[in-house]
Amino acid sequence: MEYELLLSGALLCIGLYGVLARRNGIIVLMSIEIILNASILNFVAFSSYSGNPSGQIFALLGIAVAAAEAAVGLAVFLSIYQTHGSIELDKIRFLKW
Amino acid sequence: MAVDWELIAFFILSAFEIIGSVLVVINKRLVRAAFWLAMTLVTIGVIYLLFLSEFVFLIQILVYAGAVPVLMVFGIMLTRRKIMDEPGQEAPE
Amino acid sequence: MPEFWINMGPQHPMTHGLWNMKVKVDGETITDAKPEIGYLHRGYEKIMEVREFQKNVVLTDRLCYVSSITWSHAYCLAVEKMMGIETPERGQWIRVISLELQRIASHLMWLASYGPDLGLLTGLLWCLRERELFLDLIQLMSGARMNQNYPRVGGVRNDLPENFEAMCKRSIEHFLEKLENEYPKIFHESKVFRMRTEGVGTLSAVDAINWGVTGPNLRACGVNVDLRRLDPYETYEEIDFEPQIWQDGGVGDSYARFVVRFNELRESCNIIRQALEKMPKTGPYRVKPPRRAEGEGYAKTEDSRGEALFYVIGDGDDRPYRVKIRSPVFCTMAATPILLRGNKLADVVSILGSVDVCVGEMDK
Amino acid sequence: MSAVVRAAPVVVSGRPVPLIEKEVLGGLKAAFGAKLLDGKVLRPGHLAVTIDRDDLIPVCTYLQKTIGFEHLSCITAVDWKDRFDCTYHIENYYNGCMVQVTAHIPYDDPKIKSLTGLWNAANYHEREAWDLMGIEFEGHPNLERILLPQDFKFHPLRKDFAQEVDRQYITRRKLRGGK
Amino acid sequence: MSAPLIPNLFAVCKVLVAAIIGIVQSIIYALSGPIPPLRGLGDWLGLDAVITVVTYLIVVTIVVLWVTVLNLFTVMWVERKLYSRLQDRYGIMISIWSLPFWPFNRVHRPTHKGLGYLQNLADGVKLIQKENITPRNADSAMFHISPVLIASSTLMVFAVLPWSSGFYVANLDLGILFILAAFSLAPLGILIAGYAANNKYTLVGGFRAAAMLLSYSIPMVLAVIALVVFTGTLDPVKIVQQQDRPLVAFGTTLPLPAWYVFGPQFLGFLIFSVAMIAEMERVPFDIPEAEAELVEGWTTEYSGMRFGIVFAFKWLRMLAACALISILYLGGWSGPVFTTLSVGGIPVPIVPEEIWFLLRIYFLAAFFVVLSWSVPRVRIDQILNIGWKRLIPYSLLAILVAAGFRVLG
Repeated sequence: MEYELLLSGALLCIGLYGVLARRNGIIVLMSIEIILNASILNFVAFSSYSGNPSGQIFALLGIAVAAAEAAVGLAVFLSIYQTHGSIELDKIRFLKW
Repeated sequence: MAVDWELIAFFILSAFEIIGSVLVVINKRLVRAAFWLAMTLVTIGVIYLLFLSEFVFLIQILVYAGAVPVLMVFGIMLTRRKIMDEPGQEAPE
Repeated sequence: MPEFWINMGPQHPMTHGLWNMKVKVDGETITDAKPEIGYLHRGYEKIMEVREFQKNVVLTDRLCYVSSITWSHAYCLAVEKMMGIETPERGQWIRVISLELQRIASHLMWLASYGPDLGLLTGLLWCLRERELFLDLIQLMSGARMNQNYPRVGGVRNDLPENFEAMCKRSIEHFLEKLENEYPKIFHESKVFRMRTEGVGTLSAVDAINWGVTGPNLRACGVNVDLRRLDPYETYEEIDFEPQIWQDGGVGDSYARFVVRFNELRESCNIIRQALEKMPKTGPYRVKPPRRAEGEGYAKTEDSRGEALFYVIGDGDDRPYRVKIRSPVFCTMAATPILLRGNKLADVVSILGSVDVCVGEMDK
Repeated sequence: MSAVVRAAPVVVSGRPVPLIEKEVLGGLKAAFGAKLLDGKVLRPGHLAVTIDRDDLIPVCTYLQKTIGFEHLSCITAVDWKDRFDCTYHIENYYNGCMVQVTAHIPYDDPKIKSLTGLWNAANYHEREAWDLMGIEFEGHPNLERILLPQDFKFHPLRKDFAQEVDRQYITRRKLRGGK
Repeated sequence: MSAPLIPNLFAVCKVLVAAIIGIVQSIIYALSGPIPPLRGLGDWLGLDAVITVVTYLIVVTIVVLWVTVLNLFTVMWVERKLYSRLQDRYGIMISIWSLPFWPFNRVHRPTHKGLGYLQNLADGVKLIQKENITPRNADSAMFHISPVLIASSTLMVFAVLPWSSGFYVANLDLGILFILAAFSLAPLGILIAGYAANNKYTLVGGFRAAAMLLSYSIPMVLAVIALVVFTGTLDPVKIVQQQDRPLVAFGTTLPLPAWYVFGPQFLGFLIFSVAMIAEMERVPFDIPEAEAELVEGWTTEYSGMRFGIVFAFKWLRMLAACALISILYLGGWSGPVFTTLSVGGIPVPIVPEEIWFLLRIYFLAAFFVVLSWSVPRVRIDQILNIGWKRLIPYSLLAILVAAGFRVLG
């Protein structure tokens, strides 16, 4: 049990590092995917150890949300790219138009 | 000699998982990052399989590993201009 | 999505020959196009200045390698007009037959290459199969399949062989049967084919005339211009045929160009049949041309791709002083940017395939 | 209203009209008079006029706009060693009449007005004439080499461009290896 | 109700492997007199886990060979012969007589006169000899990895695809879902290949592949969902068993098998077939490698056997797609049984299930071949329109219809 928690914590830390340290928007999006995966892993692990299938249902919900989030995030980054010509996050100083 | 094969498999997969996700966040080339992301997603799906939740595993591969990295690479292609202009400008960051 | 240029050519499955179509795409939509030609420029106009009148026929054969006879015939006609000689009647009829046979062969080659352009390889094989019939007829008539060297200044090289008429009729019967029953199944009766061709590459009649687009491409815009009617040469006056025009609507798209060419196949068969009926069975087919000539002569003929114009100037020597070749594809190529703009990348093949590009005559 | 005057650019019919060339020539002579250096009927449906290069634009505008010669078929540049000739074949699709307008250009100043304002078709023809004969068309939007490479230095159709003046025979002696 | 030729591939192989390992074990035990440490090796070989692992390896090898060597070559041969017939030509004709090393070759025997089954082998040999070119500025690692990705994801399909009720590697409860998941992995490889080759044609081809495959995997999955509503299971063997009975409709027994095509699932069958043509990248929908405008699409820069792999796995996907359609809608391997022989007490069916299944697969393949060689290619915007505006609403309708029939009985 503790191993799964360790793995999920490690994934969370790696994803947080990616979100905080990298400037490229798409890498940030990928890091968010990794964080989401860490939480879904927890859901599945707890459901497996407790024998309660509702954790798996949460996992399925999380997967669907993550896929939708990736699509929406990419759409946002594409429009940012079209207006700013870049997806470097620290170069985008204003989000007005 | 009772070897916990599941634990060994879990350790191997976790090693893959952590190496892959580290490679995702430190990679300079975005397409490689997307490839490693796909690998971590598939690996985590196999970890779900260790927890005897096949359905989550299959949905993970079908939706997550099948669609999300493709979307990522799609976005990478659409936002990289350098390859269009002059061949060979593989963009670092 | 950034815009970028895509080179379609010089080595590309789309280009039937060597030319480079630079296409600027925004995603899949074409925003600009630029043809780059000249890869096959052989300096014909210069070479022809140092060869005698008769010997240039060999060169003009090679202007377009799929419709040799029409080109060398246009050259011979121009030289005859400059010299002021007239082909005997049987020679004219033989020329008409050979021209129409060559036109069918050329159009079939176009149709054959249009198939793979749209991803329909079966069309290629079927059209080449029927093209063999006409190549055999041409071979029977002139002795060669590709560069016939058949028209002469003042007539044609040799008379028709004995059983030519019967074989010609039989081949045409066979071909017409295929044309009516088989080809529509994979071409214009196919829904996907119409989806690919209808509404792409539209060209209005005013634009087409202004850009100098001629031939079937112009008739596909709804303009009733056929030089066989408008400025009859040889014996086309005596033949009853209908120039094929796109009737429905003023703008010509790829489908209109397809339909016009496809109907021209049928119409050419009709012309050949009439010519076989009406031609005198015996008689001279050639007059001897003078060796030297002075003056100028021009001939415009309806080539299989458009208006072929030869303008020959002689200065009293036995060689032409200046020969100008007007290639229809050369002028159509100038209009391709306005044909392509606004369409999708996949329509480049559908449009450029339908205008029937022959690089040999374009680059001279 | 004669069959000549037809300003609408879209043609519906295409049959030769007899004696059209005399009518066109008469109209041209009436409109330009002495500016036509030469004007003659060559064949039925075909006439040739000669003008100076300054009159090119008016004559062609008259031909296109007034009497409906809508098709610029060909532009030919000829090197006569003392002058250049630029010959325009302009055709009327309605009645099948073709006018051959020849403009004289002096040898040392090969320049002439561009016709791209009237016919878009003139674009490629003029580029070709510049490429091969070196006649400069003033007002052309994009006058660069078209058939020859961009870095080609000469205009090969001129008569002084080095060419093989010998007849292109292969004699039996040559075939056997002699001179 | 015919029977399979192989009752259970895994069990058969396990018996064989156990027998062989038993022989090896007895040899080792015999040798362990002079060399005592070998006894431990013998004991280890006798473990059940070792036998299972070895059996799995052997079963996977058998299925891969069966798929690639036999069925891949046959389906390629079917396609090439069939479209040659369609185009009035002979097609492939290299036979064993024309191979240079064939010892019984007579001198004046015409070499190109034969069935042509070996032509694919000859083409493969030719491709192996060719140079593998990597473009200079390509992202070389990704460029090399993507054929592997495509090939492995395609072979994953055959891990759970049953060839009869006994001929499979593993039978999962969620087998159909696994197959669809494996199918959905290939676009990533295609996209990476298109990006990594550093070529505009491959880039545009990759775009098109991603856009098309994403839009067509949705109706594919939706059609399967409609079927699942109807069947209540995702196990391919059970789905086939459900279809292996006569069709009862309106209270009468019709002279038809109860395939899911004949009924409310017909719409789903059409949608699934169209989506599968797109997955196979065959001609009406082969815009990712439209050879007319993009030279070879995303496979432009591949050469040598890498191109061969990419190319051959297109046919493998076609094979898998035909098998899937057949399992889901056309009754799989169910077929009439004529008689069974008895060979040494073991009943051997004369026309076993595998034959029925292969017949159905090749018939479907022939249908797709004829279809794809008689229509032109569709444009990218049209193909996306068909996918998003037609197929997805229709597949939702199919789900509704299936649910309605399920509720009303």
